[in-house]
Amino acid sequence: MQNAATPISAAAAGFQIQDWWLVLLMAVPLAFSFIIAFGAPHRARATALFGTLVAAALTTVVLFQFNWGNGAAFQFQNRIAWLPSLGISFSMGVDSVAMLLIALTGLLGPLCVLASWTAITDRVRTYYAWLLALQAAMVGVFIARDLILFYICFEFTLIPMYVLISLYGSTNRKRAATTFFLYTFTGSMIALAGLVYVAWVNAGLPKDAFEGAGTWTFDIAVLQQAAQGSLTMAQQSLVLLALMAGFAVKVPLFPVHTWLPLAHTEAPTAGSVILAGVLLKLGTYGIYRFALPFCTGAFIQYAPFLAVLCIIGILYGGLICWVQTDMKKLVAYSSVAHLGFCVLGLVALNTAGIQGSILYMINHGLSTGALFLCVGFMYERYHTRSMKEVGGLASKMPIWATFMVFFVMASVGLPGLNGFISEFLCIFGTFQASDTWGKGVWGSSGAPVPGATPGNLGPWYALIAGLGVIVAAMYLLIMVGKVVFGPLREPGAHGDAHGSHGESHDSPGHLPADLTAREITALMPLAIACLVFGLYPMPLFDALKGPVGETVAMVQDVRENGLNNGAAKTASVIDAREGTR
Amino acid sequence: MTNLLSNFCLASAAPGAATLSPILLGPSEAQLILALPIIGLLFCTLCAIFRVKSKAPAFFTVACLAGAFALVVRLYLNKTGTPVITSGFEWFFLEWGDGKGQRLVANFSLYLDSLTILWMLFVTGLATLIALYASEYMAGDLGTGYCRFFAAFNLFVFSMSCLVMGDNLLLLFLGWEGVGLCSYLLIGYFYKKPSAVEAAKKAFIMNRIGDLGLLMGIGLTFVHFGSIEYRDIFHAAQPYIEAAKAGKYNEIPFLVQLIPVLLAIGAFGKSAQIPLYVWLPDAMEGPTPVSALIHAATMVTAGVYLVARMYPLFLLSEYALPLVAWVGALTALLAATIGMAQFDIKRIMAYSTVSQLGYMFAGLGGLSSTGAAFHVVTHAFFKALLFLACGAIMHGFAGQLDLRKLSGIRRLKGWGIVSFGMLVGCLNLSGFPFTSGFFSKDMLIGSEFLTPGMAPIGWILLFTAGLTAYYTFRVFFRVIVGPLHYEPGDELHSAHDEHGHGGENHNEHAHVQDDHQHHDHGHGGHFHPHAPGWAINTVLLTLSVLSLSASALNFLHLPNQPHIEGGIVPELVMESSAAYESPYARHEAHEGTGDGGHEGPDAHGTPSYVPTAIALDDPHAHAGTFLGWNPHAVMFYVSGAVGFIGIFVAFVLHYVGRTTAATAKADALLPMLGPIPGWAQHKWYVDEFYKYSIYWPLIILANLCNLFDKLIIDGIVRLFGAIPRWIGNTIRPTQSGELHGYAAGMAAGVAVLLFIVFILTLR
Amino acid sequence: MDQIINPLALYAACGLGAVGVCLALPRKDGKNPQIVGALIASLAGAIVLLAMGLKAGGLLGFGNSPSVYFYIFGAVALGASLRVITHPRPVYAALYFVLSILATAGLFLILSAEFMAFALVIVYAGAILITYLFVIMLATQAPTEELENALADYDTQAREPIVATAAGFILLAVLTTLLFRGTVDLPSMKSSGGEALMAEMPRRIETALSNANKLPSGAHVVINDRNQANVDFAARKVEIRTASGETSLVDLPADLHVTNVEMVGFNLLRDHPGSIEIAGVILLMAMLGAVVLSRRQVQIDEDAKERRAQNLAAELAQGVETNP
Amino acid sequence: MTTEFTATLAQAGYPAAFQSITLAHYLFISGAMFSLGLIGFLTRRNLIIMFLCTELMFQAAGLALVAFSRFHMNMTGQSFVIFIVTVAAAEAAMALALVVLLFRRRESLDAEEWSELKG
Repeated sequence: MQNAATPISAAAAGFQIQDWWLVLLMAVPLAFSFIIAFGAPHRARATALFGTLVAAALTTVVLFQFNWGNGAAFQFQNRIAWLPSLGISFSMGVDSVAMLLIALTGLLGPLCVLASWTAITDRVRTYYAWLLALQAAMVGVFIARDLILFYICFEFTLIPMYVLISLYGSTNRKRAATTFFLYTFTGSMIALAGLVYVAWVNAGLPKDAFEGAGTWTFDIAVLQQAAQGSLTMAQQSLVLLALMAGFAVKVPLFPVHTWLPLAHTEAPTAGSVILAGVLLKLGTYGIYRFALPFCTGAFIQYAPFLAVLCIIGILYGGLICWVQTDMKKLVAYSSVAHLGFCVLGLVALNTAGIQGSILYMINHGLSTGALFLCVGFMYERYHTRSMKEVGGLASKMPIWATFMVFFVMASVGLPGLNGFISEFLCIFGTFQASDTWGKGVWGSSGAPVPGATPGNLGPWYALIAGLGVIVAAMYLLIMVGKVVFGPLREPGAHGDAHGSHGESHDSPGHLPADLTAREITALMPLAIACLVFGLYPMPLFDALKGPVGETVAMVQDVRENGLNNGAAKTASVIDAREGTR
Repeated sequence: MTNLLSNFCLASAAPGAATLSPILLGPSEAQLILALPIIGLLFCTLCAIFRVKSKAPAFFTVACLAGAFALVVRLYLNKTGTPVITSGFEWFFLEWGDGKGQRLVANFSLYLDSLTILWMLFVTGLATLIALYASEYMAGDLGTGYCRFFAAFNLFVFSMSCLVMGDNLLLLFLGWEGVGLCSYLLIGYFYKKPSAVEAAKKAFIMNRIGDLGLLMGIGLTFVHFGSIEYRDIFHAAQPYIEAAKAGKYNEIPFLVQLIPVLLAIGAFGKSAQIPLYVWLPDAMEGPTPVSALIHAATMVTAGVYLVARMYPLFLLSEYALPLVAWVGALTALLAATIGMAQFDIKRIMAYSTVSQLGYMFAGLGGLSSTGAAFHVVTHAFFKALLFLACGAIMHGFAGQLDLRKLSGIRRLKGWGIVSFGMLVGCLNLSGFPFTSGFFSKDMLIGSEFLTPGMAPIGWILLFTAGLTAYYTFRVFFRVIVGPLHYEPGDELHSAHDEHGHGGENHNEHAHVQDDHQHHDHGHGGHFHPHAPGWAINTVLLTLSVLSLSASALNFLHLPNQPHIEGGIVPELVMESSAAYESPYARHEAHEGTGDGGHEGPDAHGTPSYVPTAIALDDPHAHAGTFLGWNPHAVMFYVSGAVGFIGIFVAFVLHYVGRTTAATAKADALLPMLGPIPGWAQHKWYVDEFYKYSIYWPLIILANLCNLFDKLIIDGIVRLFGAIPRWIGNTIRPTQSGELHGYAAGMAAGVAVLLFIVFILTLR
Repeated sequence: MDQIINPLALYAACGLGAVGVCLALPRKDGKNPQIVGALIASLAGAIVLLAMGLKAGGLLGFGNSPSVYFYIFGAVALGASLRVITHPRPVYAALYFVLSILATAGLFLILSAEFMAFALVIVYAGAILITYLFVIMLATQAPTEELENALADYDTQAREPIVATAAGFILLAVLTTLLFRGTVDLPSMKSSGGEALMAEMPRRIETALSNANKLPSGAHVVINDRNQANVDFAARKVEIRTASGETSLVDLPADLHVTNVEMVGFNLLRDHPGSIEIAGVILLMAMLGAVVLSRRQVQIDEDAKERRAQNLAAELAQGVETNP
Repeated sequence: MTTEFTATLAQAGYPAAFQSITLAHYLFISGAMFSLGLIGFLTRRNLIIMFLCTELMFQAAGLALVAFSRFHMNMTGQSFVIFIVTVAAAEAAMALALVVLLFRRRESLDAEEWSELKG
């Protein structure tokens, strides 16, 4: 960690466990994936649980090893040469943003296994092996400091997800899996073009521009400097377009979201949880990590456009949720709306907004992941997700109902639960981010307005996005009102033709009416996290202070000094950071 | 990680606030007021987990809330007259610079001034009493929803405490939404009843609409004042207040003037004012203690609290207070007219609550925050009393609330206290002379006439007072007195509001449609109303006494303070940030009765800004009069008379000569009014209007969006998928499947390639 | 540009060849003047060879044996190839293919690729073609008595001969246009650098030295640490160590050369050992595949069954007609 | 380039006789053989003869390789022919097994009988 400035020396300086934490984080799930794939089928799920628990424990250890006081610095850096001729290396390092997302991934791992415990009965080895491989890939995305490593992990997540959906999904799974794969893959191919273009530009720079210029390298820090420093506005716009093509699909933003409801609806429970919990965050993380720092100038210029897309997504997704009858589809469309808030906060480009956005990534993973778990547990009992067929389950499944209401409230953004923190900050950041505050518009006296930050958004954006909060309450409470409350309705009670599941309606299969201890165990950590982060988010604020502050400073710099003057500054910032370490 | 956790420190004193007066740290035990309901909540949760079937949660809750009340009393006794702040832990602390307004701070800190203490006194006090009441009232749900009820009850008290005591707008917002959640959970307590679920949803969503306004107001507050902590806001608003005092509203930015309007929208949502009032009558689907505590006494006054708390900001706008006043007055009138035509006594009480809240808002808007607060307090007592009495009736008559099916229940044995409580409540509500309601209402209406430009509102309120007296005593005369008659309600058929003596063989899993459980109740003559037990009677008696004695508040005064008309409650308000009373009212208080009010307030050197557009053209406008008399002096007689008229009309129409429960003289008069009573009974079709003007368009829009998503957006995606498919289909015939074709193609390809090479190498 | 043959002449020859080959291809009705076609095609080939020979100036120099043999082998190879593709009977085609291989092997010999020549004959002509013949015999319908010489439709009827021939000769024309940009003589074998391999073979040097009696008894060729002999190629000397331990340089025998087989062997085994392994694996897999495939039981198609039944019926009818 | 190369060879004392047969000669033979193989492949319908024609094309390619090997004095060309022969042998084994299989199924060697890959 101390040697981060000269990364290759890690191996030379002898074995230091700090250098290998991240490799371990990725390798452990992968190793367990292989163990499961080649092990005995009847031990697969136990092995998977063990593996994810080991990974979670390891994540916890790394969380404690991480120096949160210096969250902006990339820690545990390590670089293993891979294809030196092309400048590709296994280069890794995490800042606090990545660390928190890794923590989320580590937390969701065992919960997913617990959620699949009885739901997956055939081809268990394939299932759990891919599940763990998926976890490894997701960790890989967050630890990567090399574009190619990032991209490979980013793309590799598609394969396990494809398998999980297409083999273990519900009726329409093949189409969902194919759509999911092709859609996101197409987007990320375009993103790859943008990323490689930046690398190509960097390779053409004079060697003395800064360290790493003029060579073929995919080091993210170097490319960031190159992109910021030497791309013209037109180039940045194109690169931004390419990157957004990949990341916006993954998020997903408004016009490119149609794969998500399909994939969510058809995926098995654990797949939905991971999809909502982490995979969607790859998109926002990509925007935060690449689109924003690479094309800061263009990002600032097109922020209102992106914000409009987000707002359309918020309202449009919310309205569509309203008329859904499939619970999973509803939660999926709610993800479109929620992620709209997340990106909206990001494009606000101020501290509150970006903090809120990053927190949103985590909080949405917790609450929506938990909602999917809840829906999945219900689905396992009734084999339907239709709100027309089930209802009033509170009287039959009080514990489930409690959790459901709890997580719905977290998702609605009730203050005191985690959703509020991020949602409020996103809206608030948008609200603040306007250059016109205090400039004499709206009858303003022209007196300085202390609480505003520069930006292209403003109160109208916040107000219209805020309508999404009302809509969110509407559709989620309608779902709760139909499914949790009201008179008890169970499928098959009126002679529904569910032949094979006929007997499972009165005493649903082998599962008891209400949640089992295993299922409660799966939900409890999420509930606790929701509550703790809702009431005491200060640790998260502090952890994110560094990276967010740096991002905001970078944006500010570009705003004040024009497009390409930032390079020198960035270099000095990076130098300063290296120096302080 | 260690530093991650080490943030558990107390809130830091803001360094940028050097110019502010130093923070006076309040007593740290004030935090216990928040903690006690949480402890109760945890206890109830544990009880729910271990399926406790005793009344332990109730009594534990009562103990916790009583402890909280005791602490509040202690705060009251120790208060110094200046606001103090008690620091909890950091909740929000976000910093992006060193300057002013570059720090978003919202901690779990308590802002304790007399306004807070006033509110907390009746919140915790009433909560304790109502919890005691509910311990008996909810006994039928022992083992099913009992713990849930008290858990939500505790959570409500906690949220309400956050709302009232928080030292910043965000903590207020936490409490704001928290009480909304509890309201949602408790309205939907009988979750098997679709109407209850619907009502709960409606309440939450209606509140959310207001909340958006509040949220925007918070944002605007921060942007303009650089903080959301009351202390800083009031400090930062000082220059504007100076400008407002000088009448120079054009120096106050429009956006600053917008803040109170946005906050008012939030207040309208929570306090059920036009246009967001429709949820409150429906909220009566909840158990009666909930209606009494949340939807009558405490939560719905949160809006009043918000306006009172942010009163300095409301004074900055020319439009905010008139808006509040008009909305309040119109709500009062509208709800009263609806209330007159209802038959469900709980609903009548609900509309009366909406109406009385309208009074409070009108009072706030009419520059009488003191009067509004006074009315909040008195109303809390008598309305809680009325609801609890209604609840006792509902409890005893198996959910019967229709005043056409109940009559003369005072004649029944064991219903004396209920009848007495009902009488006390009705007297208070109708403003019978020398009841507490009489004093507070007079103060409000008097202020309206005093404040220039507000006289129309005063007339509306006065008229509404008559209506109030009428519909209040309509209930009393029909239900409590008159010939004895009763029919049991439909809850005989349902298990959710179980009675003590009928529920021994009560099945936990009984469903709504299960109607074979309770043969012993029978119908008609076989039904025996079940008189309230000791807990309900105790609470009713206590509240009756309190309501009656609340009029004493008018004559009590704080020591070491100039006496203000209205007694101790206005004096408490005057100590707080809401300290504002119409200069004319103050003037009157000092002048006593007489023909004053014609002199300008400047003559007395009191702050004399009139933040209403009406008064703008003449900032030193003279105080208004009531037909030439001093409003406050005259109002005693006028409103007393109006009340008597209302009661008399009710007496004539609903008591005199009534021999059955179902009909009264009033029914004969109805046809004279044409369709109007029917419209009023249908709540002026406001619900329907909302349904067709907002709900259905939105649903249609949502369906259109859904179709658009399915057809257009997904269609475009499918089109992209279809293009390669089309190309493939087009060139598909080239794949003949015959070996020769492929070979020929290969050969031709090689030839073409070679030819290209040939062309390229031809120099 | 220094063209070995006038392009126009080349294209004319190609056209001529195309016509010839087209005519030579089998036609069902038997009206095709196959002989004429073959002659025309041969004429075209002869024209090109002649033109090339004239240009190179070697055709007339009959004393120069390689060129003579080149023309003979080339002509045979092309003629045989022509027959391979025109002969309607598969067995004959296969035999002509053997002839073509033999001619090609002859060409290889002229190119000093002895090893390849023999390998070609052994592997191709000896092994692969025998397999072909077996398969041809296996996969031919048993001829009936009357139709002893009958040929299957697909043997007698060429498929789109004109287009195919045109395509083939256009390809040839383009190809040759490119190839004939200039005359390039082949270098001597001596310049092959193959002599350098001599150092790799100290034992062979030793044997050759002792055969030539140039090696004192008890003396050995010095083997350095790279396991090579110390050979001075320019002076054709090699370092030896006598029994007494002294080292000295002796002349290499004049007839000591690195043969083609050795060169190929070194190239294969020293430079491409992995490829050899892979080739072995491929062969093994092919063998396994062939075994697996041939063991498989297949059901005859419905179509084929029907066709067979029709044939039988036709035969029977014929039989009834002929044998009343 | 060619002339320079010839001059170099002449300087090195190689007899002019070698000039009579050039690389182009072999390449012509090779090309003609290849074309004939191709024409055969395209026109003949008997699967076995079609395979023979592919072998013919292999021959042609091998001839060209050996000629180039000779021309460049690089033995790798000849080694490559060995691999060609190997592949040809493997292919012959597999293909003929397939042909037998196909014949058993349809009792016909007509390539046009088989068009299952039709798009």
